Amino acid sequence: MSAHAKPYGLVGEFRTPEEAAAVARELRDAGLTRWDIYGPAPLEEIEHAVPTRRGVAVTLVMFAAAIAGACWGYFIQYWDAVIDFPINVGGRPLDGWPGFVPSAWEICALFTVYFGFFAFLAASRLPRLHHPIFAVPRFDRATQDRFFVGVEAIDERYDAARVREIFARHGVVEASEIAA
Amino acid sequence: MSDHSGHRDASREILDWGRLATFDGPPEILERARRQLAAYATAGADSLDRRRFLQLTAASMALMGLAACGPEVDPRDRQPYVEQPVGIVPGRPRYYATATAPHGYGEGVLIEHQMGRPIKVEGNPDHPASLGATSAIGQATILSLYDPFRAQALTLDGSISSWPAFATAMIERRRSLLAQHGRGLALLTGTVTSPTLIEQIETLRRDFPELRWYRWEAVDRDEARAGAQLAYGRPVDLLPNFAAADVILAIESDFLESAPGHLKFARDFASRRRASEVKGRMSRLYALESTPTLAGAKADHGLAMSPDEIQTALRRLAGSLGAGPSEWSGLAHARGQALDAIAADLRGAHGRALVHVGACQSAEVHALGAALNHALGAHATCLSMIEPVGAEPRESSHGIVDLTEAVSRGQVDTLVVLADNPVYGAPADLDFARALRRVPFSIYLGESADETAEAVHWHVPRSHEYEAWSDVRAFDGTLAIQQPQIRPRGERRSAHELLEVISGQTTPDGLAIVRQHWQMRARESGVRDFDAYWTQALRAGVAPDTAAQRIEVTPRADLSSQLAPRPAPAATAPPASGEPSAAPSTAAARPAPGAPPPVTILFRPDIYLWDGRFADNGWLQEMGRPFTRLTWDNAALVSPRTARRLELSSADLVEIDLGGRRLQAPVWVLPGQADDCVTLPLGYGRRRAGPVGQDVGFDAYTLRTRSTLWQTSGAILRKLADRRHQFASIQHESHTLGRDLVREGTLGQFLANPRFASYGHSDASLYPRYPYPGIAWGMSINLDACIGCHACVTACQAENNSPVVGKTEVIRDREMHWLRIDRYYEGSPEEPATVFQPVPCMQCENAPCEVVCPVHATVHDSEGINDMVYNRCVGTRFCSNNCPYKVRRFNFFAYTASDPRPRESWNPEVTVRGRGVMEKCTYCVQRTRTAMIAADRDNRRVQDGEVKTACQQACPTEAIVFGDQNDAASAVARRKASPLDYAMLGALNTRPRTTYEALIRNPNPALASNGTPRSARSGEATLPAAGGRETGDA
Amino acid sequence: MPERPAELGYDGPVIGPEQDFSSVTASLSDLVLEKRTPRWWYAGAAISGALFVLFIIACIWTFVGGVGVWGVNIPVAWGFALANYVWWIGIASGGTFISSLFYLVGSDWRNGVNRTAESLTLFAAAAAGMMPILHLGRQGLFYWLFPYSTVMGVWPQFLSPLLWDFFALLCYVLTSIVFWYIGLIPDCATLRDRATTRGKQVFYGVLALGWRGSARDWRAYKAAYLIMAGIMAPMVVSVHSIVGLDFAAGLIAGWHSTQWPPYFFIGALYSGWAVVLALMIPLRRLYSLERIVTERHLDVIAKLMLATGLMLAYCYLMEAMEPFYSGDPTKVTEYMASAFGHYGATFWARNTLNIFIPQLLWLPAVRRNKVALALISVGIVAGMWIERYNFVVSALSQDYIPSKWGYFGGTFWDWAILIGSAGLVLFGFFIFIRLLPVVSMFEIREIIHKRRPDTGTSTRPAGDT
Amino acid sequence: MAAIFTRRANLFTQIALALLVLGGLFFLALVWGVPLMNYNTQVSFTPRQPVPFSHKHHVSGLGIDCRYCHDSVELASNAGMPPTETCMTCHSQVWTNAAILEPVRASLAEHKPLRWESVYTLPDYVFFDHSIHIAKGVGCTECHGPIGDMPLTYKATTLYMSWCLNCHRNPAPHLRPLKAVFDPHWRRTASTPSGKELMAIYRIHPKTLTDCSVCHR
Repeated sequence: MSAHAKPYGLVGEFRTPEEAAAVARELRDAGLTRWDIYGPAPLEEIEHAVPTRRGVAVTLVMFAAAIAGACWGYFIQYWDAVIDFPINVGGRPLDGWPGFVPSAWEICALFTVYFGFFAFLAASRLPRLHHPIFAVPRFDRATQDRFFVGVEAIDERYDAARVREIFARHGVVEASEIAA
Repeated sequence: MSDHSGHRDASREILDWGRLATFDGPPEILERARRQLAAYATAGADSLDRRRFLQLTAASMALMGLAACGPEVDPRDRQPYVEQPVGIVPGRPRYYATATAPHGYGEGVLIEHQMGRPIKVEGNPDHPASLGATSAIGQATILSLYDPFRAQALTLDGSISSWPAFATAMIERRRSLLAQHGRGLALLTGTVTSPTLIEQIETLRRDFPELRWYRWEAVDRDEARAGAQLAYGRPVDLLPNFAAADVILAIESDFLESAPGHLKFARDFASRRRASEVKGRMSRLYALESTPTLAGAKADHGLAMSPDEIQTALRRLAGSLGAGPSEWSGLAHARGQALDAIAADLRGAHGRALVHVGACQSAEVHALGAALNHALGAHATCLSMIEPVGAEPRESSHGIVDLTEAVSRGQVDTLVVLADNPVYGAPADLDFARALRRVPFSIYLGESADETAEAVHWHVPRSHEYEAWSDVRAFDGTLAIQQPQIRPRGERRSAHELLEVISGQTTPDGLAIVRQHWQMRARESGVRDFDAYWTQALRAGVAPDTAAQRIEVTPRADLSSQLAPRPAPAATAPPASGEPSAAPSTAAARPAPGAPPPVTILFRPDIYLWDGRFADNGWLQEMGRPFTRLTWDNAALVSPRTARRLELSSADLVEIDLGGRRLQAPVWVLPGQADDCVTLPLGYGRRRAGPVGQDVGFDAYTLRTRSTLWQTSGAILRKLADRRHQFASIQHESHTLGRDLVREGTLGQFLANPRFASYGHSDASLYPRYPYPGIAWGMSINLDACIGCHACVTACQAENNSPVVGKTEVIRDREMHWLRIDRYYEGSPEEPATVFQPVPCMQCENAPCEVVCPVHATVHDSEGINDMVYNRCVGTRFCSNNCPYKVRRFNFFAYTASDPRPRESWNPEVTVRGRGVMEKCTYCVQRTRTAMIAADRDNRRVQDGEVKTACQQACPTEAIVFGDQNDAASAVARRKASPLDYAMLGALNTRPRTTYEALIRNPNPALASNGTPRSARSGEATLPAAGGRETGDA
Repeated sequence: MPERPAELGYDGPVIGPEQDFSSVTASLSDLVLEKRTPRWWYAGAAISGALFVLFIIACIWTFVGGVGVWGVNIPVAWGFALANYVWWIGIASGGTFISSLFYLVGSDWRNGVNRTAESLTLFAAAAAGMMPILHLGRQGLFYWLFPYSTVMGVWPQFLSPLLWDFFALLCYVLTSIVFWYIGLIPDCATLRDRATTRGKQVFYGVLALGWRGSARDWRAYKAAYLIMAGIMAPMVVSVHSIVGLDFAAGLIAGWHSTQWPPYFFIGALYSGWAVVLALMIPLRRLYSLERIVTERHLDVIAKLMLATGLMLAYCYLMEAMEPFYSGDPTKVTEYMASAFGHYGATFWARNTLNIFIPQLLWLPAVRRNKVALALISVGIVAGMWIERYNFVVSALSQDYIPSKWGYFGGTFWDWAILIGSAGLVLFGFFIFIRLLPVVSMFEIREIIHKRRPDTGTSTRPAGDT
Repeated sequence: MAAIFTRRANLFTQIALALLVLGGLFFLALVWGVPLMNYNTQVSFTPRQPVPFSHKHHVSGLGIDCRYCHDSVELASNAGMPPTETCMTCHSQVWTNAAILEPVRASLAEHKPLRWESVYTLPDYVFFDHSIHIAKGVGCTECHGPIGDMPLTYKATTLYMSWCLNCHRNPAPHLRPLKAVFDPHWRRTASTPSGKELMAIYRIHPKTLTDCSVCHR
């Protein structure tokens, strides 16, 4: 670890989600905000330990997209068939609204899924191939079987010593400070 | 297009001969046509250049002339005339009157021209043999005109020669002939009804006193002639009047299909059959026949019987009606009761009864017919007689047999063949080809390089009847001038021109020849202003009062004694020379022991190919035969019972053994065929023809001998084990299976309850009905009047650029006719009642096809026509699936691009469809739109009858009526007001604009049990269960 | 691996008890990263690849020659293409349905098979997507189904079932791609981190989009995934109902019936299950995944298949009852024709393969005999195609107008397209099992964790140095 | 562990994403834009002609009526291109040996038609009828642009179906009194009857004008 380079923060490696979650709770109580847990699967205890609104945000975006998609899907059909170029098709009424529903629904689904995907990427700032945290030793196991707690230095309540102490109390395998 | 029904003469013009379009150098044009069409085969815009080429460039005419010398023309070129012909308005059709003579007798036609190119044939309303209608063949003549495979080059012994060379040779020949007074000079013609030609022959006789004129038609009216000779002691032509007859007895009659004047006969007949109009005055038709005819199909009682039985039957009738010795009335006959009932009916209709005998019947039968007519008092009312229209050579013996003998005796050294392809059609036992080859100097004037052309020295290509000047007489003697519609291509010459060469004129001019003759006629009939007379005759298409004079003759009293005392056995056709003979057939083979019992063979012309002369016409080849529904094939037709007896089924191959002559033919089981009679349609199996006609079907002529031209007995059918033929039939199921397709009943039912056929009509719908305030095009089809002649189908094909797809595609059910005539059977397979039902697009107001199209390619217009927008179609084919009437056709391949016809022959008013596009009947929207624009230009409404659909215009029986059904006064509105009006499959609530008038039959109550029981919903009761496919199917 | 892991039994757990995060991660990602490409893979890829090439040739031939090279005609204007289409889209639906619906109901066995099912969906949907375009008369103009009117000023006709179908298929393909990919992201991250060569690291690294497994990201991820699943489930139903409407909305007597949407959807699930089984059984053996895709999985799907088969049987009965109940002669003739007429053979083949034989699944013995199960599944897959073929063709061949009855027969190119499209799907599948984990690793980890919340993680410090 | 991607990778990613988005937008632009480009529609393109015929000179300059040359325009679908004779009616008197008129004289002498390059080319499945448009008061310039002021004739309109529909859906603004139809410089004045009135006079029912069969047969 280099003293002069501005550090990204302190990252601790843990064996179990419970340990990581415990650390998280302490950090939260300590009022830190710029920290996160990195793990190989979405596990309840961790979810409970990490406060975030991203899920809600994504949900709202997708809901809006669904409404928008449905409306647009119906509107283009209605406008084309009834207003822009009305044609007598087999003696059926121009505004055959039941016939507009299927396409409208499909477009609604399309919008929902795609905006959901984009919302997820935006919420988690992906794609981002490079990230300082990848410098952490054995961080590759964050996607396999280990749990990492990373605390960012830019958090105004950040105090490397204190964090190390919390890590240690919860049986950290190794705590390493990495450059930004 | 529409206007000639109104102010007709204004729209018909005299062709400016000097300016006629020509097809010099066709190879370039055709080549380009094919290339260009192919280039656009895949796009809807495939015909893009073609139409500009046709319509937008005023110079396409000039171009025709220049194609040979000019470079390839950029399709984006606009080429104006250098000097614009007077009266030519680019984009406007013009009509020119002329006549066609498919069977030797004239039928007046008007030819529609676009930018100087003949495009479509219409009937000439002023011509007695047309009355505005055309036959299927008449419609198809335009395709023959454009047939790129017709001969163009004059050949000597098969190698290309030139006209001058021929002329010189001919002149030399002439000298030597003059020296010997024409000894050895022989002329072989077909039926000749052209006064000019007759005069020319007479002129020849002056130079060559010993000239001998022979006449031969493969399918001739010799029997009728001989019959008249026998009955009246002199040749006469009979003119039946079917409008006046209450009861008609048709003896295998051709009066609805091919007899001279058949179009008029059909019109008259129908005028007494449209039940909703004539009510109780509806006439009754009986038919006795060995093989089904259209007349038989329309008959209220059709009795199938062998030729012998027919003769016996006639004698029995003659006996009981006082037309013959009364003991005849006791003659034993299987259908005795029926015959007695018929006799009673005829007797009851004395003076309003008529007997008509088909050309294929023996002279005796014709004579008997004459006797019956006399006894029934028909002569005064329903039948008149005229001098024969066809010229009779004055030689006593003038048949092809005599010619062959003369040749073999070496008496002929110069033979001029004007007859149509005698080598192909001549009796098999003559070996005429060999004889012909022995003639030192032989000339053949033939349209294509056919079987005859290869057996002669000089083959002079014959110009098409629309390419040359001539004149022709109709069935009643009326004269019409044939004026060329287009300049002949290559070395083509007409018969007149050829004869002119023989009489010493090396550069003959057809116009001069004909005009000269007509000047003479005019002088005789004391016409002062000849030019006016000539112009008027050309414009009208008929020469005023040239109909033959009626003559009064009665059958000779001793007629019955003239006839053989006992009904002669079958196969009694006299030799072609014409005198009647009742001698039993000599060709009859003795059946070998153990062989299946012999059957009678009937030789009959094919209804469309006739004697084979139309074999090169794709439209006629692909036209479904009215009964068999076969295309691209003929078949040995056998009755269901005979088929069972011989363990045959349709498409089995059999070997027909007739006294040692063998022929392999596929079998088709045909309901209504007489038992133990096998019909072999003529005209197929051409060995040397164009790519269309060559080797299609089998050649029945190979069994036809001089003494058995029409029928012969003693043939053996041997089934060739496990070998089957693949037929291209366009209809596989022959019953309505109780579906609400055809509604019918008897006259009795109708009179009792006029609305008996209108039931089960629900207009209930969730949706409001779409309003059609302006014009509402509609069509009504009268099933009583439809005789199944297929003129409408051909007319539709001609008008709407429907391609010919060929046999393999038809086998795959991909034929392209927009209009089809369904043929359904009812009752017993032995003697079924036949129904013809024309099915165009129904133009449903609630069109199922439109709703399923994802791209708006088929939608409604404000007149209620179900538009088909070819250029918008992507080809999902859902519309066809969803059409309950199955009237939509799909371009599975680029049919139009591969169609050999030159592209300048397509109708420029209709898009030529490319590959992958759906198409269908549009009520000839190009015609309705043209008429509406014309009307709109001067702010008026379209008059009723101002626009006719192609099918309606061609129909000889006025079965199809089209017009604005919103206009209560219109013909169509009146038809639709009939109580018999019904919608096909009306229960589907598609609200078709095309409706039908239920079929009414007029059976003899005394015969109600016989033959054809039927109820309003006929079908369920009398029919075998689903899939009764006994008509067979390859 | 020579010695093969023992089976866990049909009532056993959905995951081997000894499995933990490290072991599943290792075994699954090694299949992709470490394992030498096995011979059977080359063989399979070669064969399916060859068929794929055949497919391409057949397509080109159809474009060049026109749909005339097929056996279609009037009246039978739709033939193989539509049967193939309905068949493939059905198979696709099955896949999506497994992964979405059973995700929503949270059944743990689903995590073992959803990845395979989804991948199958993808390729099947691709094959299905080809058919409607191929069968057009003028394939190049298919884009006219888009609402695009710059030049012509004309819009598509939105009341046409074909247009609904177009939208349904388009949206379905697009959405299932995303649904499939989003499920892959965390696993790609795992592969990125286990990859040993630079090439693989970059390849999977890019696919992983830099996924770090942050808890906050996981939350966004799960929210999106849950709602997607919630949308995909009804979407699958709608897509196949619309396919059913392509026929039900028609006037053809044999098609004009309200029961097709459910009928088609049930058929779709049925073929979906069958294909998953038919592929899973050999795959788990060849990749020795017995401890991860356990016999329990097979048992569950087999039971589901049996149940769906019974529903289908009910539909067949309704199909038979309707014409006779309505008494419409046309419908009756048409049904009789399809059952005993020209296409009778296909009718009975479908009943045998789809209804009669699968009844064997009542017997545990059969259900638990993997060979038998695989064979039955393959039979069902074939049977479903035959059902669609019979349905499309026989109804058209004999409808209202007897005079225009006619029959359809497939040409060489028809068969080439059918078999070739199978090549397309299988080839894609082979590529998939070589490049990506055949089982979703992170979802398996979830099960493991759920199973033993106390000892969710590795006991032995794997990979410690 | 060593990070797989350097910091630059993120930059690349962002660039790639940006390009992706731009590419998509560009594609859409093409789909909608390209068909409307003059290059595609040939609008304002002037084809080479055998003779540099100037409508400006003959129509505006000499005041020759359109129908003098296009004589079937009131009668038939086709406006008609003048036969060489027509040119020679004057040019046998004036400019008798002008070099640019050589092709015309040649045409008459060799009896070969002049080959004009077509300016307005309709696809073959479109059936346009001049006569009815003339009869309903649609002036030449509605489609042919300022033809009276064209030294060389160029294509003035796209001839796209959407362009046709503009007028067929709402004819009123495009109508003029019959006497003004052939006037290349006609302007609507206060005295000219309104489009509505003209529609009434001509009995034009826009509802029926968008029927497919009006133009496609």
